[in-house]
Amino acid sequence: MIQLLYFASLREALGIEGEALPLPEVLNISALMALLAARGGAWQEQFAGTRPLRAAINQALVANSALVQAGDEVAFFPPVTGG
Amino acid sequence: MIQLLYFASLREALGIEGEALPLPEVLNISALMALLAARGGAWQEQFAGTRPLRAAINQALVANSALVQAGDEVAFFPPVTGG
Amino acid sequence: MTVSVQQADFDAGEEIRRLRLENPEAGAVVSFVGQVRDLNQGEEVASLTLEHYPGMTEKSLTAIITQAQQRWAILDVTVIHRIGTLQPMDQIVLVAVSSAHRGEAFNACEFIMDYLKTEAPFWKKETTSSGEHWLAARDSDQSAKQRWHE
Amino acid sequence: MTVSVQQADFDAGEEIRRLRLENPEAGAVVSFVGQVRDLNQGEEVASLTLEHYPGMTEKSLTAIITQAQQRWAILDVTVIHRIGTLQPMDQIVLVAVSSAHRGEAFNACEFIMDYLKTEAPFWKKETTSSGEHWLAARDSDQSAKQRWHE
Repeated sequence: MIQLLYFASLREALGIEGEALPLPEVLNISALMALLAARGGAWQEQFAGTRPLRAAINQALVANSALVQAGDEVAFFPPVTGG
Repeated sequence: MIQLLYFASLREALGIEGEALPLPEVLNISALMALLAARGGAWQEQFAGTRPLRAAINQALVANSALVQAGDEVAFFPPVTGG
Repeated sequence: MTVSVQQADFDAGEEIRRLRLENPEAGAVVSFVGQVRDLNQGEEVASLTLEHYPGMTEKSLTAIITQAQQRWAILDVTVIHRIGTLQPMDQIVLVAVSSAHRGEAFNACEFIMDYLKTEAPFWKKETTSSGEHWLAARDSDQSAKQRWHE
Repeated sequence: MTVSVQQADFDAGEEIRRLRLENPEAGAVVSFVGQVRDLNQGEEVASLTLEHYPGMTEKSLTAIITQAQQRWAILDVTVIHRIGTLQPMDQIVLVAVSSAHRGEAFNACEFIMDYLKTEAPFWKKETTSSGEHWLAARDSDQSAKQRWHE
């Protein structure tokens, strides 16, 4: 299992803050996004790669090539706008 | 006449804060310094060009080529160290 | 270093004073205070809501400060970032840096702000007369960060 | 702009707050506070006396701020510089700049400090256990100023 978290406009578009997801195999962020996009609707819209999304694994920013492993906390969110 | 002012370590070395000086002719800062150095002693020591001195005419920093004219307020001082 | 993510307002003057007085060898304290502007791109702002990623936010800010400490001889850093709903002219963020000489504090303070703007997980949602909308990241913030790699 | 040369201490927090609240379009206030260090080049400092050139000081600071205003889109500037005899950890100087976006305020604040250090007619005399001596100008301050011409 992995813990998924969604923030800001992404959270609002998907309508959920997060979920636990069984991990079929070790995959990278791009593959995980493809898996989520395949749910269709808002998921397709958000994860199909047309919108700028950032990902963090265990609370550290990562590139889309980073590998996700069982037990990881994986967060997706739009580019940050603090400060 | 011009009004001469001396500040900081220069003031202390000369022992005066300032003086009124008859101006023999229009001259530049370098020539004025040579005139003051010719007084000998501490004046020679301070104005002979071996120490870094800055000059201001009418409260604006100037180069040594700047011309001094009757009625001017001319200040000499070491490089500034505020802030 | 002090890092705080909080709803409550802060006293910038008190934080600067603390950085000064706790560091007698400090000749300089440089600080940045960000406030909610009353207008954004011509529209009047009624309120601004800041969301963040609890846990990651503090880690991210700590990592940014650590990078600044490795890069410059600085003495101490305080970062306070507010979350929740703010009004125009409310303070959003404080970054304050003490150092022996001013150049280091200026560089480190601006570096921390540039990285905070592009890496720390905060998101702003603005409420104006036309409704609510999430702010988009600014390209100028990315280029401000890129400068530090040159 | 506000320029003050004074013996009295100042409240940096209050000055920053004033710059913020008088400029609702300001997103950023960057400030520099200088304090008397307890040690200078290894020697314990008992006190520091600041002499200045009355009249020229205010003109010089005003001219420096005007240059910064011509160079960057800044909203307001406050400069306060103390004179007279100060103790370690006393505040010496405040430069605070407000602007819509942070880059301008950072640049203008550092520019004003770099020029103040090399052009404004202030001189520091330090009292240590070895006696009184006038501080020498630092080459690093000249090179800090030169950067702005590049």
